Formats: sequence, C-alpha cells, structure tokens
Amino acid sequence: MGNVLNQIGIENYIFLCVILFSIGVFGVLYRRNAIIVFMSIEIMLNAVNLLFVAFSTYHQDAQGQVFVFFSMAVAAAEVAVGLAILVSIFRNLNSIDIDNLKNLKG
Amino acid sequence: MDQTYILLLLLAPLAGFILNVFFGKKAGHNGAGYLATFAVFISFCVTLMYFLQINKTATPVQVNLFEWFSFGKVTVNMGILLDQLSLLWLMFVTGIGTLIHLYSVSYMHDDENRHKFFAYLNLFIFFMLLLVTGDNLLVMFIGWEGVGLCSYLLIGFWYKNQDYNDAAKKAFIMNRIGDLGFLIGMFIIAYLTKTLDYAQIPDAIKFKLSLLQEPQQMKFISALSIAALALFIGACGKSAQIPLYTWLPDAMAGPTPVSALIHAATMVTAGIFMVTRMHFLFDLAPNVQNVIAIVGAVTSIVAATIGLVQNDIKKVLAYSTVSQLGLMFLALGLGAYEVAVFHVITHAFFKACLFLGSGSVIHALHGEQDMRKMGALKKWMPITYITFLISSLAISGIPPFSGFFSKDEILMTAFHENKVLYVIGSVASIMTAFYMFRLLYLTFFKDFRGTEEQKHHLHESPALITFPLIVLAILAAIGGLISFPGASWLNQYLAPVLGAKEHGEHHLGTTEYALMAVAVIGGLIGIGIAYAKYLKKGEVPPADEEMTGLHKVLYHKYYIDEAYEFLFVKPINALSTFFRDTLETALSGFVYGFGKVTNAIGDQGRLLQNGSVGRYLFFFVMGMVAIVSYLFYNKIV
Amino acid sequence: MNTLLIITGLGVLCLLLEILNFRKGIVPFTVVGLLVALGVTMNDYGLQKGFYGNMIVVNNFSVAFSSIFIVLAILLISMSDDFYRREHAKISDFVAIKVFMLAGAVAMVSFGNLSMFFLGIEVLSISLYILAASNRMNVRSNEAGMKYFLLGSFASGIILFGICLIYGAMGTFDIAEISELSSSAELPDWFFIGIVLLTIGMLFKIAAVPFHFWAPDVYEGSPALTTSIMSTLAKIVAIATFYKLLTGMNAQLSVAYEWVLLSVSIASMTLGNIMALRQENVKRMLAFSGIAHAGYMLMAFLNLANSASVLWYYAAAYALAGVAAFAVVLNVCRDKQDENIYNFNGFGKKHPVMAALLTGALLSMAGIPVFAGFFAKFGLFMHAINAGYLVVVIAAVINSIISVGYYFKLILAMYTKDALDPVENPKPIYVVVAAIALLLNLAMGLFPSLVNNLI
Amino acid sequence: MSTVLIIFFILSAVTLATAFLTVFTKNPIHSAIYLVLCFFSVAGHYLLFNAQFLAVVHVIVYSGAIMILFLFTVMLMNLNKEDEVHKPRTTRLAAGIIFILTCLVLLAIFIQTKPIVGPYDDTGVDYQSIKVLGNVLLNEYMVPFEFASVLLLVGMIGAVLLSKREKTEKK
Amino acid sequence: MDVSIVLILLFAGALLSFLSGDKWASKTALLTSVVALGASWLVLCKHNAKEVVGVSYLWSQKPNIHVALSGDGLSLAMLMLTTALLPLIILSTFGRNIQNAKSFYSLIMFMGFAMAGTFLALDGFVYYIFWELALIPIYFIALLWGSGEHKDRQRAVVKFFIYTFAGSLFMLAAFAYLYTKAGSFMWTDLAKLDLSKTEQIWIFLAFFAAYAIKIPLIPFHTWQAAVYEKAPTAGTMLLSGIMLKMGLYSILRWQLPIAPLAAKSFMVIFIWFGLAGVLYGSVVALRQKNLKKLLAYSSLAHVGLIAAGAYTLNKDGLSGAVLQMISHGFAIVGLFLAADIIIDRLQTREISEMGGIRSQAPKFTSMFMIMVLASVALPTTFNFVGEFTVLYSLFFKKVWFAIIGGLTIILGAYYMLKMFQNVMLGETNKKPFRDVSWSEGLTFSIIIAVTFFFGLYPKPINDLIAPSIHQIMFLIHSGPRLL
Repeated sequence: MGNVLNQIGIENYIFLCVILFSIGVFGVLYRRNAIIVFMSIEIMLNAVNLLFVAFSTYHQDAQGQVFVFFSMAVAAAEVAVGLAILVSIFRNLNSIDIDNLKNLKG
Repeated sequence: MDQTYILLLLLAPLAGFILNVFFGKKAGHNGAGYLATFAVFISFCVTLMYFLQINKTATPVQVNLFEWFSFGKVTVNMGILLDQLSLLWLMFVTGIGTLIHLYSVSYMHDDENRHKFFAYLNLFIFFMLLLVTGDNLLVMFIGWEGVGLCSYLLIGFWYKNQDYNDAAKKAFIMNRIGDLGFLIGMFIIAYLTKTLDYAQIPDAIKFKLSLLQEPQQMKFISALSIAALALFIGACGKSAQIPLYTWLPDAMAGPTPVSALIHAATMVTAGIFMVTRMHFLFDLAPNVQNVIAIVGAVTSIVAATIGLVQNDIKKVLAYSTVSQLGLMFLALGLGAYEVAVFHVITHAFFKACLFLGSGSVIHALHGEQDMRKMGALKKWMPITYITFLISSLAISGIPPFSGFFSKDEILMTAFHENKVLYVIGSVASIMTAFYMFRLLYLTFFKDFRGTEEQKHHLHESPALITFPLIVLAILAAIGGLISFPGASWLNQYLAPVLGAKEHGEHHLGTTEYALMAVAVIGGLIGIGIAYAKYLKKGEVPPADEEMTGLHKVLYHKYYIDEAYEFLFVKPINALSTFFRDTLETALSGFVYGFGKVTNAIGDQGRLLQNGSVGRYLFFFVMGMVAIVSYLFYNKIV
Repeated sequence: MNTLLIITGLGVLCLLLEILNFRKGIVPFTVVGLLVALGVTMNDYGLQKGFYGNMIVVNNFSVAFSSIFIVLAILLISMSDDFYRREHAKISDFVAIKVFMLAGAVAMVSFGNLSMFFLGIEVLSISLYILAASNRMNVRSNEAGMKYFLLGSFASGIILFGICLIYGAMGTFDIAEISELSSSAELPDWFFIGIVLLTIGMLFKIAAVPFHFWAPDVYEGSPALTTSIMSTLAKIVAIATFYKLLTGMNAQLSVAYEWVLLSVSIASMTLGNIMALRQENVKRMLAFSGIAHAGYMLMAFLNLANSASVLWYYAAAYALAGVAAFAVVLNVCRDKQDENIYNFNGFGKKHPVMAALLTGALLSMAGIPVFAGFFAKFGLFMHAINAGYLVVVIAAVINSIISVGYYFKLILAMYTKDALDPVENPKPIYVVVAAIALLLNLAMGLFPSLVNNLI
Repeated sequence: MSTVLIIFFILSAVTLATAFLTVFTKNPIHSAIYLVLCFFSVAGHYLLFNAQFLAVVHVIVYSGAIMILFLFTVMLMNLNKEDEVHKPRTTRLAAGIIFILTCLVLLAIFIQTKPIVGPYDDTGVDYQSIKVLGNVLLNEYMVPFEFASVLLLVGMIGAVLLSKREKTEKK
Repeated sequence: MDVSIVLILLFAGALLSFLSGDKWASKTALLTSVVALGASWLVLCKHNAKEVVGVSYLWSQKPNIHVALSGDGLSLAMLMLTTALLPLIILSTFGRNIQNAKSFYSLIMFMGFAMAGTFLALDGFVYYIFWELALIPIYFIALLWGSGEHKDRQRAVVKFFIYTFAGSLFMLAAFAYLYTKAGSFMWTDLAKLDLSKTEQIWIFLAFFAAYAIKIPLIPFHTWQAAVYEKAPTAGTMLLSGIMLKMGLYSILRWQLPIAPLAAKSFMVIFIWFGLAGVLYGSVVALRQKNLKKLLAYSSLAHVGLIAAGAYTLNKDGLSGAVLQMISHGFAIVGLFLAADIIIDRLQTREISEMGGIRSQAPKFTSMFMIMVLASVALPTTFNFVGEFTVLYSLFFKKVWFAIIGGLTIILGAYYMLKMFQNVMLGETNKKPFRDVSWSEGLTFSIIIAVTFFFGLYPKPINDLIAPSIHQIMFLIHSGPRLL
C-alpha cells in the first residue's frame, strides 16, 4: 500500500491539526459552559493525537501510536477528574457557567 | 628640673580647677576662692622665678612634655616655651589673675555657685598659660579655644538668665569664626613649612625661600600672606576687632571680675600675643600689615564713638577696651610689636583697675549698672574713686600715668608711618578721654540719682576688693616706666624675641615732643568737654526713648548687631526652617514615593486579575502568540 | 530507579491500609516509607545509568532533586493528620494522592523518555487538581480546582503538541537519542517549535508571567495544605523538569530564546513582587511571591550548561523556607475562615517560637543572610553575571528590595500589632515541621559549596 | 488528485466542520453529538493511515467512554437546554482574534519551515499492527504503561474523593 | 588566641543573655560584653607584640569562600570601638524599664557580634553576611522597643530597613561581579584585581549605594532622623555609635582599594557629598525641635566630614577619618545617653518643653557639657584630633574644602550650644529632675576619660592604624595592582 503520506503530504496534516487545535483553543475561550469547554480541550488533544499518528507514519515508527494510547489515558483521567470537579461545583452553585467562578480574584 | 617647675606652673591652676569642681562646695564658705587664688599665686611665683632668671640669662627655656599627634609631615609636641615674650605675658596674666581672684573672693561672696566660678577662673588661667607658653601654634590653639570656652562658661555664669546665655553663646560662636581662620592659617603654615613650632617656622621659611626661584618665591610669600591674613582673622575674633567685635560688649553679662580678667586684661589680648608671636610671618606680608593697621584704626574709632554715649558703666568700659585693642592692632599693623605689647601691659593694669572699680560700684549699688542712676559716689567710696580716677587719667593719656607713654608711642609710630592713621588714632584718644571722664563724672560726682533704698546701703567695699584696686592703680600709675621714652627697658627685654628693630627707637626730637604735647592737649580737651557737659551743666544722659539722630544711632551701636542678625542669623535660620519643614519632607516623600508608586501599581494590577478564566486564557494565548511570533520574527524557529 | 517503585508501592499500600482500617498509622507509615525511599535515592548518588529501555535515567540531577522532593513530601505529608482531622475517613486517599504525586514528580526529574515526562507531569497535575478541589463543600476550593483544571489541561494540550512536534522532527521519544540528533545539521524546524511550545507549557506550570494568572486564585482557593504543596513541591518540580527538558534534549538555545526567558524572568519577578505588596491573604501573597521566585529561578536558565546546582540550591532553599512558612500559616489559620494577614496580629507575643520560625522563613525568602535563601540568590546573581546578563541581575536586585516590603508586612503584623484572639497552644507537629524545614534551610547555608558542586 | 487525497479532504472538512459546530452549537447535547462525529472522522483519518487498532481504540475510548461520560454529566445536570448566556461581545471578539492569531502564527511558522523534499520513508516493515504495537508497549514502554495505570488510579481516587457523597452531607 | 575569640564571645553573649531570662539578661550581657572587651584588648596586645591575630579558614572550595578575619590595625581599632561601646551602651540602659529584656539584650549582643564581624571580615562574602546580619537586630530593636506613635515608628523603621537593604543589595551584586573576575572573595585578591575604569566606576557606585545609605550621606539620609528618634536610645547608640561606622570603615576597606581609579576620578564629587552633608546637617540641626533628631542631624554633619576625609584619598584623610570615627562613636553615645536621661526624666522629646535642668542636676550638666564640647571638637578632646586631621586633609586637596568643612566648627558650636542652652539652662524646671545614677555616671565617666585620654595622646591609635592606612594608600595609589 505504501506510505499514505506520499499522496497527502505531511504538511497538510500539520495544517489540519493546527486548525483543529486552534478551534479547540477558540472553543475554550468562546464558551461559558464548562462542558463545552471540556469538549474543546478534547478537540485540542485529538488534534495532537492525529498529528502523532501522522508523524508515526511519517517515521514509519510505532512509538507515536503508542504515545497516543498514553495520551488517551491522560485524556480519560482528566475528563474523569474534571467532571468530578464540575459535579461538585454544580452541587454548590447549581451552575456550570465558568464565568460565575469569580470569587477568587485581585 | 625645668620640667617640674613648668608642670607646677601649668598644673597648679588645673589642680585648682579640679579640686574646686569636686570639692569646692565642701571647702567652706570662702575655701574655694582662697584655694583658687593660691593656685594662681603658685603660678605667679614660678613665673616670677623664671622672669628673674631670664632677665639675667636671656636664654629661653624650652621643654617637650610629650608627643601629641601628627598629621601630614608635621609632628606636634606638647611643648612649652618660656621666652621673654611669654614670660612677660605670664607675669601680668598670673599677677593680675591673682589679684582678681582675690577680689572675687569678696565679690562673689554671696553666690551659691562660687566654687564653680573659681573653678572656671582657674581653668581659664590654665588655658591662658597654655596659650602663652605653648611652643607651637597648635598648643596655642588649645589655649586659644580653651579660654574661649572659659569665657563662654563665665559669661553665662548666671545661667538662669537666658540673655546672658545668649551673650555667652554669641561670644563662643564669634570666637569660633575667628578660630576657623586660625585653623586655616595653621594649615597653610603646616603645608608650606612642615612645622608649627615657632622656633622652626622662620628657618623653614628661609630655607624654602632659598630653594625657590623668583616667581615661585612671590607665590610662596603670597601664600604665607594668606596664612597671615587667616591668622589675623583668628586674632580679630579673640581680640574683638571689626567685624567680629560685637561679642565683647555683650560679654559684660558675666560677673565683673570676669570682665576685668578675661575681657579686658588677658584673654582679649591673645590676638595681639599671637600676632607678636608670629611677627616674622606678618613682617613678610606688608599688605596684611596694612589691613591690620586699618582694621585696628577703624575699630578704635568706631568703638570710641559708640562708647561716647553708652549709659551702662560696663558697656562703656567694654567699648573702651575694643577701642584700645584697636589701637594695639594699629601698632601691630605698623610693625611696632613692642609698642603694642607695651600698651597691652599698661592697658591690662588700668583697664583691670577700671573694671574692678566699676565692679566695686556695682557691688555697692546691688547690681545697678546704669550710670543715669548713679552719682556722687565719691562721698561713700573714696578708695574706689581715687583708683578709678588714676586709671581714667592713665587711659586718657595724661602724663605721668602709664597710658600716656604707651598710647603716645602708638601715635608716634602712626605719625611716622601714616598720617591718616595718626589722625584717626588721635581722635579716638580724645574720645576716650571724653567718655572716661563722662563716666567718672556721672558716677562719682553730683547728686545720687538712685533710689533711697540704694542710697541707704551705700558703703565702701571691703578690703579684699579695695586691695587689688590699690595695687592695680599703683601699677596703672607707674607702669609706663617700663618703657620710658628714650630708655626703654621693655624694648631691650623683647629684643631677643622680636629681633633687631627696623624702626629703631624714637629719638626724642622736637616732633616727638610736639606730638606728646598734642596728645596731652587732646586728652585734656576730651576731659574738658566732659567736665563742661556733665559737671558744669550737670547733664544726665537722656532716657532710651528720648534719644534722637546720631545719638540714637551711636547708642544702638550703629545697629551692627541688628545688621548681623539680618544678614546672617535670620537667613540661616530661615534656611534651616526651610530645610527642616520643606526639603526634609520632600526628600522623605521622594523615598516613600517609590513605595507609594509600587503599591499603586500593585492596586492597579489587582484589577487585571479579575477572576475570569477567560481572561486568564486570553493572556495565556496572547503570551504564547507573542513568544512564538517573536522567535519566528527572529528566524529562530 | 527503585525510588519510583518504592514510592508507587507506598501509595498503593496507603490505600490498602485504609482497607485494613488502619487509618491512624497511615501517616507515620508513609513517612517511614518515604524515609526509606530517601535513603535509597541518596544511595544512588554518583550513579549514571538508564533503566528499562532508558525510560528512567538516574544521575546526580535526578538524585539531588528527587531527594529534596522526598524531603519536602515527608514534611508536607506529616502535617496531613492534623490538617485533615475533620475528614479523617478520607486520609488514606489524601495521603495516597500525595504519594502518587510524588511519584509523578520523581518521574519528571528522572525521565529518559518523553512519555515518562508526560505521564509524570499529568500524574502531578491531576493529583493537584484533585487536591485543589478536595474541600468540595467549599465553593472557593471548587473554583480553585476548576480554574486549575481548565488552565492546566489547556497547558497540557500545548505540552503535548510540543512533544508531538519534537517526535515529528526526531522520530523518537528517547532523550538520549534526541540529544544526539539535535546536534546534527539536518534538523527540521519542527523541533524548535516543539521546544518553544514545551517551554510555554512549562512556564505555565511554574507560573511565570504571562502564564501565571491561575496561581494566585488557585493558591488562595485551595485548602492550605494543598497550597503549600503547590507553592513548594510542585513549583520546584516544574522548574527542575523544565531545566531537565532543555538540557536533556541538548537544545541549542538561541540568543533570542534566552532573551525571551530573560524577559519572562524579569516580568515574573517584577509583577509577582509588586502584586504581592497589596495582598491581604497570606496564601495569595505567597502565590505572588512564588511567581517572583519562579522569575528568579529562570535566571538559572540563562546559561544552561552549569546551572543545575545553582538551580537546585535555590529551589531547595525556597521550598524549605516555603514549607516552614506554610507550617506556621497552617497552624495559625487552623480554625480560621481565611488566611488573612490580621490572623497573624500579635503572633509574636503569643507564640514567640513559631513567630521566629516564620520570620526566619520569610527572611530566607527575602534573601537575607544567614539563611539559605541568601546564598541561593547570590549564587544565581553570580551565575547570571557569568552568563553576561547584568540586566537581569539589576532587575533581581531591585525586585529583592520590593519583596522585603511584603515579607515584612507579615513580620510587622506578628510583632507590632495586638492579638485579636486568645492564646492557644500550637500543634507540635507544625512546630516540628517548621523547625526541621528551617534548620535544613540554615544547614544548607553552612555549605554554600553545594551551589557549585552538587550536580 | 488521488482518491486518498480526496478522502483526506473530505474527512478533514468533516472534522473541522463538526469541531466548529461543537463549539458553536448552543445545545450541549448537540455539541456532544457533533463531537462524536468529529471523533469518528478522526478515526477515519487513523484508518486512512492504516492504523486500525488505534482507530478502534479511539472510537471505544472517545466515542464510547468519554462521550458517554459527557452526556451522562449533561443529563445529570439537566443541561440539555439552550439557556447559556452568550459571553459579552468583547470576549467573543477576543476569542475570535485569538483564534485567528493562533491559526495564522502557527500556520505561518509551518509554512515557513523547510519543505520536506523527496519521497517519504517507506520501509515496508510492519510497524503498526497489533502485534508490533503490543511488543513496543509491553517491552520498551513497559514502565510508562505501568505508570499510566498510576495515572488512572489517581484519576479514579480523585473522582471518588470528589464526588462521593458523605453521610453528613445533606441532599 | 586570635580575633575569632571575640566574635565567639559576643555570639555566646547573645545566647547567654537570651537564656538567662529577663531578670538577669542585662547583667549577663554586660558581663559578656566586658569579657569580650577584655578579649579584644588581649588580642590587641598580641597584635602590638607583632603576633598574627588574623585567621582564615576555608569555608567552601567552590565557590571560594574563606572565613577570613582580619587582624590588622584598622580592623582591631574598629573592633575595640565596638567592644568598648557595647558595655557602655548596655550600662546606659540600666535602671530603665525594659520589657522582654532577654530578647532585648540578646539582640544588642547579637548586633555587636554582627558589627564586629563586619569590621573583621576580610572575605567579601562573609563581610556581606555580617553586614546584613547587623541590620536585623536593629530592625527589631527599633520596632519593638521604640517609642512614639505606632504607625509612624513602623513606617520609619520599615523604610530604614528597606532602604539600607536596597543599598546593600547593590553591593552584593558588585561582589558577585567581582567574584566572577577574581574567583575569590578575599580582600587581598579583590584589591589585586586589575579592573577597567568603567568596571571600577560601576563597582564604586554599587558600593556607594550601600555605604551612602548606611552612613548616611545626603540626600540618602532621610531614614536617619526618624529612626534615631523612634528607636530606643540603646538602639540609637548602636546605630550612631557603631553601625554608621560600618559604612565609613567599608569605604576605607573595600570601596577605595577595589576601585581606586573610580575613586580618584570621582574624588571631588564625593568630597562634595560629604561637605554638603556637613552643611546640610548643621543647618537643619539649628532649628530642630526634637532633641534626638537634633543629635541625629549633628551626626549627619559629622559623618559627612568623615566621609569627605576618606574620599580625599590621602593619608591624613584616611587616618583622620578613622580617628574621627572612633571619637565620634564615643561622643555620640555620650550625647544620646544625655538625651535619654533627659527624655527619661521629663518624658518629652521636645526641646521647647525642656530647660532649667542645670540647677537641679549639676553633675549631669557638667557631663553633658563635656560631651557637647567633645562634639564641637574642642582641642584636647579626641574629636579635635580627628577633625583637625580630616580638615587638614581637605585643605591639602583644596583650601575651599577646608573652609567649608571648617564651617562645622562654627555651625556645630552654634546648634550644640543653642541646644544646650535651651535644654539645660534657664529658670529651674518645674518638673523634678534626678541627677545621674551610678550607672549613667559611670558610662559618662568612661566616655569622658576616653575622650580626654586620646585627645591628649592619640598616638596609640595612630600607631595602630598607620600600617593599615599605609597599605590602603599603597593599594589606591600604586599603579600596577600588587599586594
């Protein structure tokens, strides 16, 4: 089958991932809903994962893909913890609007 | 052997001081006084011994006590030099000192702090001895400042009166202005000659001059002239010459014996002593000599004019002292050192006598000093009157009293050197005669103008007071003999110190006799005017507020004090207030300002941290973008 | 190597002890275990070896830093018993999380492969998210956890992106290989972009300006013990890791890059110090102080080659002083609503010893001899001067002056103000911890040669 | 234009579009669904690379686990309404600027980098089959693999610690 | 037996005072400080017997730090000043009611330790440590035992601390720089360094920042008056008697030898700094209403003169500066003691509320008068010797310097006598005034004895410091840097 990248080009993947990453960043900034913000962060991580796989192919090397597993584990753990925090906030404030979190400042 | 005697000479008064400080209070009613007198008397005896010795051998005694300190290339020893000049000074310092101590025993009899008074007097004698006997300028400076200190302590002796304290302070400060000049003078001499010893300075100067070429020689000499001028400023302070004379009249705040001893006979002549000591320096600087002569002449006339109208008995004497000191400086400026010294001695006698006499009067009147409230005292105080009369005649230059000889010599010298100065001096002399007799008439003649209460208590002073008066009156009468025109013992005596005379002795020719006659006539004129005005017409000086015109100006001493106040004291106090209130606050505020600004920035910064995650992320990303694009821009990435 | 195993095992054992209903023994047991780990770690000093396919590399750097981490962890964990007295049922969870966090920290300084680094930093971060939010009935704690989590995972994304690009450039995650490859001429630019993104991520972790915003809020909101961990242990872990990343991968730092670090360093100290001046909450103040110290520590990065010892010394001095200070703060604010400065009023009269300990700690942070903070700061100055960056030294000097302002605010409160509430006896554990930390700090001062020789 | 390229573009378009929609959609449930789509398209990319195992794991972990977690939370909190207030205009503007800036800067950098010349490596050696991955993961990457378990353990403890309701708590 | 024993004794004194409890702290401190004085006397004797009393231990190889203590005349002279003043300062506090006495005396002893260390240290690093250490005790002394409105005191003391700390940090940076050049902190190595002129200028200025604030020279003096006023008198004595000498000593020891070129090119400017201080301090003192502030400004004027002397870079300037440092130390302690006695008895610091004390307390008056006279440098007092030498050195540079510096003898006399008049003289004060107690009298007597003894016979001190001064002169003026 050969290297897919011969037909697509690693640059294109990099561009794709950069844009996807930026959308993630944008989402984090744009939304007040904590859940959506979490999702945006997941988009960022996914963009990187995709790039890992692309580089893995580029180098014809398995390590990149192995790293993606770790990255997924991290994402899962983060989401678990993040949602746990979110739940306790929701219990206290009955809201998950991150703009309401302004008690600490100055 | 010499060392022991010299230590005895010096330390006797110091011991008197220390004993009086610690035990004076317990030493019985008059114990402190007699102790102090005795201490000075010991010094007088030692002085006398050396004086007799030097008259025979004509060799000075020099003793090095110990090395004091060194600076630059100069090492300063605590050295004592007893030569003709210092012994002469010692003679009248200790002699008159003894008398005045004795006088004070009675005079201060009622003061609760007597022992301190005598302690200070002794300390003064000690410093005066040091001033006179030191063999270098720095030891002289110890004495110089020391007598200033004692003067301060004694002027302010009645410390509860803040006016007296002001006067004391003023005396000290004025002296210190002069002392700065003295210091600078010393620095220059030390720098140029690498020594401060009188004995070595002339040789060092000669040696230096021999090494230098013509132009450098001139420079060297002009530097020395500056030194001479600086030293003269010091002398001005101590000897109350223009512009630093105003402290002396105020110094009359002290007890009268102090005025007699310190502010008439001894301390104020320190300036003359110093100039005489350093005569070789002044001889090299004719310009400075001119300055000295002019300052002396002007001081004598200015002080005399002020003295004409003063009503305070001691003030008159004080201005008279300033005036006489001016005459001495006139002589110094003309290079006639021995003449100045002569006048110092005679002046010491008669002025001490006058002051003590006035003290006797004041004592009798329980502290009254205003002549307008005196009169007719000769009835009650004959001895005081007679001694006072003799001294007045002496100061007025009436032969055969001592003042005639000394003053005549000054005027004669002036006549030969500079006619203008002669005229000024003569006028001052006439004025002296006038105000002295004005004083005499107002005090001792006509009717008593004081209260009945005072009149009731009038009495002649006790023997302890009259005895010194009599001794001093005798000295004032015959003191002129030590330098009888044409056959001067004094000039010969001082010759080893002052060197060969360039002026030579005045040959008693027609001119000289004419001058003497003029002087005597002048004195008589002054006395005559006073007689006409105060005895014949019986005038009494007007009350302060009734004075007008020139009289008022003179009475207020040409407003010099006010001018000084306005020119120096006020501005410096204003500056001080400005510094204290404005500049200090501003500087302090400037430093605090840093803190305030930082804190203000901190407060503003807290607004940035508003708690919003969005904002934090925004700055995060902006920071990231900035860093990445900076590196990108630099083609690093 | 064994360090990591022991610590991880210890964490698991903690959880097991809970099951065995042996809660009271958890803290002492952990402390003993950590002491063993410390011994084992220090035993490795001088060793230079990679383990498990070079995943873990033991060298003096890792040993030195691991040791100080363990020491800090011992001190911090020993205060847990009293701190969590109200929720003692969960003590095993808290202790275990801290122990795991320590494992992450050790992994971060001894990684030989970027995957270990990434996992380590995530273990550390996630533990801290949890600990920050652990007082879940408290809105402020929730908020702190949430903020930290959001910003932290954002930064994780960036770090991951950086690692990804490095991998793209090198084709490997192994530090040694990367180091070798990075000196070759044919180097894709991705590598440098990756380094820059990693740098940004790490700057976030050490809370340097402009990535510092989370720190004050999170420090203030978190339970005090967590704050003390963040401001001492977590901070120096991050800085050490950052250092190791840059040196380990043999990144040829350009002048422009150094200027970026320099600017960040100066900005951090200035902003941290100035903002700290006006803080009323002690934890928040120490957060800004921590930002400033991060700025100081960045000075060590200006000449990477030989600054490991200086960095270690500074980090250790700072962290020990921090632990001492926090131990006192924990005691003072034990039953208080917040950590406001007025809680310290009159403390000097109430508890002279503890006040003295806090004073010492603050003086160390301010860089006043004879505390180690002074030697550390001086070492940094010398280092920066050696590197030729006088600007940053002058900035640091000026900042040190500002910093005295707020450190002394606390001291003033202790000694010159009158106490608000009655005297109560201090808990011995806090005194002991503060005293040990300060003594260690002082002891470091006696061996200034550590500044140069340790690593 | 090869088929692969066309597939790539289509997939990319789907990925970006769904990602955008995730961010923009007001209803959280819809966002979640778009996100699932996005994840599927990423999995498509993986398949394009012939990384089947990874693609499967990706779908299982993200779409299966993480998304369920999200949805579950959304449901739990009853958030399936479009009640979110928009951020202020300035904030949204800032977000837009940031987005554009990030994109531009990163893209500019990557465009500016040295282009890759010549064909890509194609060793022909199998590097991404389950067998190879397993080998790498359990030999070389054994320690990180184990360490990842620590990570998950921490996450688990944390989640429990944070959300376990205590007896003393009301409600 | 070397100099370190004195340091150890002082440190032990600090510890013992703390341990001996509030009741015995003052006695312990006095005893240990007297022992330290004895020890430093023995060390001095050894030094005079041509034995080496300096020591140097290697502290750390890399960075190269030695615990090097100097045993030369200059350091020993300053050490003697410190150890001699310390018992006097402690003695002067007897009979005062001091709370938490053990901490108070412990801090005093500790400060003595730190200051002695500063004077002895020959290694720049160790020197800096001592320099900073001296700052902390005085901070607490002034803060905790000071007087006046709480807020004001805190403000003044914190400002003092931050200000002086700020200055010394620049010095620290300079040392760091020097170390990178020399590879050592040893004074001998640093003085040997051949630095370019630009480097020297920067280093000179960095040192200057530390010293100008510590001494203080105007316009860096703003902390001084406030702190002197607020601090307890023992603290003020420590500050004015010893601590500000640290700055002056350091100019001689560190600043001039290390940066001689800069010193030479800036000489005139820095002499003006000093002279400006003389004038400014004197003028401000004239109208001070507060007794302690007045003394503070007098101190400002005096140290200005000393600094000017030091910056003349000639032998007289340096040795005169040392002499005046020592004499000023004694005199100012005496003056502050007098001030303290008055403030203690009358419970006011305002000069306007004083007056009329002389008739109530004759002994005190005499002693105070002598201190005033020493302060205005009357010949035969120690101060005169120093002032004279310094003025001569200034004269040596330029006549104007001497004249302006010499104004101090006029202005000094003016404000001191004015103060004396307003405080002591006049109508008897209505409040009762107890004459000096035995401890106060003893303190005064010792100070007076020292003042007059060295005023008449300064040779021992001159001989002691002459070799050091010579060495420093050599370092400043010799072209190629050798030692």
